[in-house]
Amino acid sequence: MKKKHEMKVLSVETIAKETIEMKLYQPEVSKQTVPGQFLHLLVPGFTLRRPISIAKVDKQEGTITILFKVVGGGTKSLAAYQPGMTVDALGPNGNGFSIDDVPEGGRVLLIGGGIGVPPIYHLAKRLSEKNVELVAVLGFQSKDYVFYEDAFKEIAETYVVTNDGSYGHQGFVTHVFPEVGAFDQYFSCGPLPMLRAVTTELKDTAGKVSLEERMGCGVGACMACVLPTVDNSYKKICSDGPVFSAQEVIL
Amino acid sequence: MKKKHEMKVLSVETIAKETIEMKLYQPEVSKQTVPGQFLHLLVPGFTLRRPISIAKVDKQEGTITILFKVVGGGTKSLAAYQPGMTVDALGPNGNGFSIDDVPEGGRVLLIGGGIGVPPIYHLAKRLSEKNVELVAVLGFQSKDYVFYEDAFKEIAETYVVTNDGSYGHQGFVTHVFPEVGAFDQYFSCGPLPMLRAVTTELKDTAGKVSLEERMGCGVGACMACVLPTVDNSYKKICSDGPVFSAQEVIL
Amino acid sequence: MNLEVKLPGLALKNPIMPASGCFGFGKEYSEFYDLSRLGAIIMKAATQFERFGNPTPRVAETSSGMLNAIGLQNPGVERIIANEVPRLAEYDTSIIANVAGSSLEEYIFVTKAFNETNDVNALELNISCPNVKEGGIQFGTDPEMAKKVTAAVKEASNLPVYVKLSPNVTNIAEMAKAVEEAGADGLSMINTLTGMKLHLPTGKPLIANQTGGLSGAAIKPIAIRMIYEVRQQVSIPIIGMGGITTAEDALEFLQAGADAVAVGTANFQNPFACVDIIDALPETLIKYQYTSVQDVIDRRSAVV
Amino acid sequence: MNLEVKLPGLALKNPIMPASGCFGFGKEYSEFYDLSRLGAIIMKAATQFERFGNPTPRVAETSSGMLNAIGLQNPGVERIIANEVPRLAEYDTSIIANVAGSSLEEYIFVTKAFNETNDVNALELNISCPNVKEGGIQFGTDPEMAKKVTAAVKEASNLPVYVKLSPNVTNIAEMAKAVEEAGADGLSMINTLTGMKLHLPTGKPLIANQTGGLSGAAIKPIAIRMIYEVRQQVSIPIIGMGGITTAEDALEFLQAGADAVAVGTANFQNPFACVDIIDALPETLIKYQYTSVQDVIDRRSAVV
Ligand SMILES: Cc1cc2nc3c(=O)[nH]c(=O)nc-3n(C[C@H](O)[C@H](O)[C@H](O)COP(=O)(O)OP(=O)(O)OC[C@H]3O[C@@H](n4cnc5c(N)ncnc54)[C@H](O)[C@@H]3O)c2cc1C
Ligand SMILES: Cc1cc2nc3c(=O)[nH]c(=O)nc-3n(C[C@H](O)[C@H](O)[C@H](O)COP(=O)(O)OP(=O)(O)OC[C@H]3O[C@@H](n4cnc5c(N)ncnc54)[C@H](O)[C@@H]3O)c2cc1C
Ligand SMILES: Cc1cc2nc3c(=O)[nH]c(=O)nc-3n(C[C@H](O)[C@H](O)[C@H](O)COP(=O)(O)O)c2cc1C
Ligand SMILES: Cc1cc2nc3c(=O)[nH]c(=O)nc-3n(C[C@H](O)[C@H](O)[C@H](O)COP(=O)(O)O)c2cc1C
Ligand code: FES
Ligand code: FES
Repeated sequence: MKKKHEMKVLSVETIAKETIEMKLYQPEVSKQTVPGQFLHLLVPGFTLRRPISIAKVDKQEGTITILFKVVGGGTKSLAAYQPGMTVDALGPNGNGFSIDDVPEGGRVLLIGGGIGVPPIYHLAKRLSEKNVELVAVLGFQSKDYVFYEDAFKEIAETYVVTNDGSYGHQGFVTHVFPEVGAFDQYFSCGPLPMLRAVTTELKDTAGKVSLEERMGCGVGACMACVLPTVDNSYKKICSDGPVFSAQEVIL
Repeated sequence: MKKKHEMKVLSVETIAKETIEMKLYQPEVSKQTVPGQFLHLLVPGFTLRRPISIAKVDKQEGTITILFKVVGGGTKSLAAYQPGMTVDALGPNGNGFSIDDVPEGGRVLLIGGGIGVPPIYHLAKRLSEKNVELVAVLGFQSKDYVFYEDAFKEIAETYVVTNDGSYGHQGFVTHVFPEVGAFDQYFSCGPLPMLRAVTTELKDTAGKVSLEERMGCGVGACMACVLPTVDNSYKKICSDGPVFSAQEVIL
Repeated sequence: MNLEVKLPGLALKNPIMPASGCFGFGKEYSEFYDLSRLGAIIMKAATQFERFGNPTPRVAETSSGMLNAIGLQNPGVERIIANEVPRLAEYDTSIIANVAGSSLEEYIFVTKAFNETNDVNALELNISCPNVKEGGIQFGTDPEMAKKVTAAVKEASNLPVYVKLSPNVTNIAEMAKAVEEAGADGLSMINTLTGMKLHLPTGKPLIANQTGGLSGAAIKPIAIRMIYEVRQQVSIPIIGMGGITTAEDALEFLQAGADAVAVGTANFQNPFACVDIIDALPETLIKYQYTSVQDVIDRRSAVV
Repeated sequence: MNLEVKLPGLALKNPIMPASGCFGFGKEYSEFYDLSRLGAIIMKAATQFERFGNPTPRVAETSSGMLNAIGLQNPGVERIIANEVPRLAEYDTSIIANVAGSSLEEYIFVTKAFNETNDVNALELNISCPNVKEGGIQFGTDPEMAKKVTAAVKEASNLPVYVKLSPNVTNIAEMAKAVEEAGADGLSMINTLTGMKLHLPTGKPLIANQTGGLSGAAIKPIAIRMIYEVRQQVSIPIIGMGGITTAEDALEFLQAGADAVAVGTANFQNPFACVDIIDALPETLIKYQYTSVQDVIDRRSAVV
């Protein structure tokens, strides 16, 4: 049976502009989680839970790290949490990135945009344990928003792109694709316009994308978060996703 | 001009069953307050402010002490406040007990019931500075709910009554009136049935009672908290009261 | 503590059930607890054919509430009967089918289909879905139309019919009386209130469908008022809903005039909402000096 | 930043005003700030004679909202004109008088009285007060009655008339069109939704009047939807209200179709609500790329 978890907050840190890293203690969940899954967090005073991806887990410590951008009331409220407080969370929710079909010794392109970078980091860590060569392209609005560059550099050939050119390459993530060389497969998470550009650019390559939609239940019951699929059907982002084959869905 | 105050919580203590004493720091308000006035507290997540009487002030320290009973969501939330947090308060609101007409050397009966005891304590302190003889009758549900008995004993001849007889006299506050001797005037605060009994019993004595009603604005604008008066008019408890001459109002 | 209530077609072990559309067909929540604990389950709306519903975004949060415009997405009544009902029938609980449609014919089709199953105990006739352009809403706001569809559905089936009323009307008692006259076995109320939220950066509605149905704690006072009002004027049982989150809320609905209650939006915040309420109900009834759920209903009738 | 808006009879320095009944006659709030900062002030409802209103309790809290059943307590129009209007006229702001009544005659009496003063700039015709037994609400829910009272009030006065609509109707646009046809200069919407809360220990309504009007953030999505809907169908200006608490809320109302807004319940939580919104409005408009309040109105018209 699934559970609701009271997760203890271990730390809350602002690691880039409007970007909070929060470390939570919950050994059970840290053991079950695969990259790309999310927690569904209850923020007191708000009707709906907030979906936030898991950015990394430490099974030894029994911890889970999430990263979020302060955009509205819910994330603002979460950002004000103090260590020692607890967060009511459901999860790990969603399917996560399946990496079974990534061959040993293969070369994989990872593309993260903004607050879509954290789940890609989780995935990178897992892939790096698997002896695959990783190339990461990370896009941010501007210099102030950049995070996790060093962490990526440890495990991947890393390109940072900023929209305004204030750091790294200037432009969109797709602008550096010509430089990254050949790869077998790609994984991407980020804002919809980025995913559209990425999937169009890479339409002949096998790829997986992680998507977002406004959610009601977060468990697959309410049909709030559906996405049309190419076979004229639909998928639920919260339970069939958030990760989909780029070929399967219509963005 | 009136202000909204951010009051710093200095301490929060459970001093009797379901009864919380909270000390707040706000020098300006501590200087202005007269006994019987109240604060109107904003509790995050609730639409309406909560009226809570001021139980004592310390002008030197710049502090205000309030006492409240945990009855619903608002008071429950307040009871969970930690020292260092701040409370958004309006006040001091209301008229308070006027003690100008209490003659030096007179004898005054104070009657407090349950959570109506705190404003009576504030009044007792003020009266005790004035050289009047004080008799206090304090009513509580049962032993577990008794508080401030010792504090009263320092300044008043004190009778404690519990409804179930588990402490002090058994029954209602009015039951000990025959024992308290003569007095010039009385002041009372407590639940409506108690005030009805008190004002009926003492209908020939000058008296002042402090009343409660559900409030909207708390400042006299919305007409939520009205009370009929004997002259076929009405008064607003939040701004004309909460203290009224017992002869003036219809309970 | 005895939590049982008996309603037409429904012998409920407790008065708590998930509201239609907020619990799918139970599958997802069966991973959180044993569905046999529920008084009943109201399934997601069924239409004649599969429906894909509205474009996204379909939900938006509001103060103490939410808007939704799912648009009756469902696999169609036949697949519901084939795939969902048998799975739910494994649980020791009653099954209520929510019947939707955009025409009288569609309502009748869906009703007949459920009538032929053995595992559906009652129908909830959804004449009030505000999120479909055709049909739906007119049936729910015009007493004559409501009568017509109620009578047609009654005739098409032997199952007890609970008509689900829309709160978006000037006179709710008039609607209730109309469907009672047309033969409804019970009422279910309230459905959502039509609302809207704008997306400030564009100034346009946040929900793709423009309007959505407002549910959650925000609407509870309206639900209580309507149930109280209807209880004075009709005698058929009422399944009450609209913002129920706690056992105290459930009690308030029973006191107001409901005979059982459904929990909708609260499931999203707390997937255990229904069972948490069931667990807390005995102590809540004791706190307010009731001896059973039926006692609340009986003593209320004395008052009204 | 230019916050001005021009409405019939009202040249407002900013679009923010306190809502009727939530600000008395301004006296109490004048102890918190200078009332000249307000775009306008809508006074508490006035009736022909003094009214003592309903018994207490008159208010109850709900999730993100409150119920009230004050019952139009007021000193009567003559004393309002004698004692309240002159005091308010000292401030550099517009005065809107809220006209209530239980009969056509009473509406006309009150209207004529205000018409004779020099300091009242406009009338808000309250045909929607849900908390008085006679009259009031029928005027607000029946388009023919609404037309009648609007026409009568228009005839009795030279002042611009803003008709305050009740949300407790099946079809708000129909009501809006009816009063527009009858000559209304503007609309004011929405008044409160009828609601109820029970006192669990007794199982009876908490508010002495049984039902009360629901206001506050809880009703905002309903207000936005109704204003949006009405804006598509009528062209007279709208003073929008219902749950406004922040400058972003005010902007949402303007985007939806309001030309100015009123703040009610929020004053109780924060006595500075109106001026806090006025202070935050320029930065809020800038954030969403507007150059003035009029710009919001103009660009919305292009969309609608
Ligand atoms: C599967 C998934 C994973 C996500 N992972 C992350 C993450 O790791 N870090 C992060 O910063 N953000 C993530 N998001 C986005 C995040 O959920 C929203 O930023 C957040 O819910 C905003 O809440 P708020 O109260 O601050 O904003 P508000 O705008 O006030 O929220 C109002 C409502 O809209 C919903 N909402 C607003 N923006 C989004 C959005 N982009 N996607 C879905 N719902 C939204 C909120 O959940 C809430 O119900 C993820 C979204 C999804 C669907
Ligand atoms: C002038 C005045 C002074 C007061 N002083 C004290 C005091 O010193 N200590 C103390 O413990 N209590 C005092 N009260 C009562 C106190 O205001 C209520 O107990 C408190 O508001 C309950 O809030 P809640 O959220 O816990 O309860 P809930 O029942 O959840 O509150 C719901 C709503 O009802 C209102 N309400 C509930 N009970 C009362 C009540 N008795 N009087 C007025 N409004 C009520 C609340 O303010 C709120 O708006 C005073 C009341 C008044 C009018
Ligand atoms: C996401 C969602 C989907 C819904 N779908 C349906 C539906 O298919 N049929 C129906 O009759 N009511 C539907 N409703 C209405 C609920 O059953 C219920 O009447 C309403 O939400 C009020 O209850 P609540 O406040 O507890 O959610 C839906 C509500 C929500 C929030
Ligand atoms: C306590 C109270 C008293 C009110 N009195 C009146 C009134 O006298 N006349 C009127 O037209 N509206 C009255 N209203 C309705 C408000 O003016 C407003 O339309 C409604 O409360 C919605 O706005 P809000 O959510 O900002 O409060 C009253 C509202 C409240 C809360
Ligand atoms: S959020 Fe309910 S189905 Fe995905
Ligand atoms: S609470 Fe508004 S007048 Fe007293």
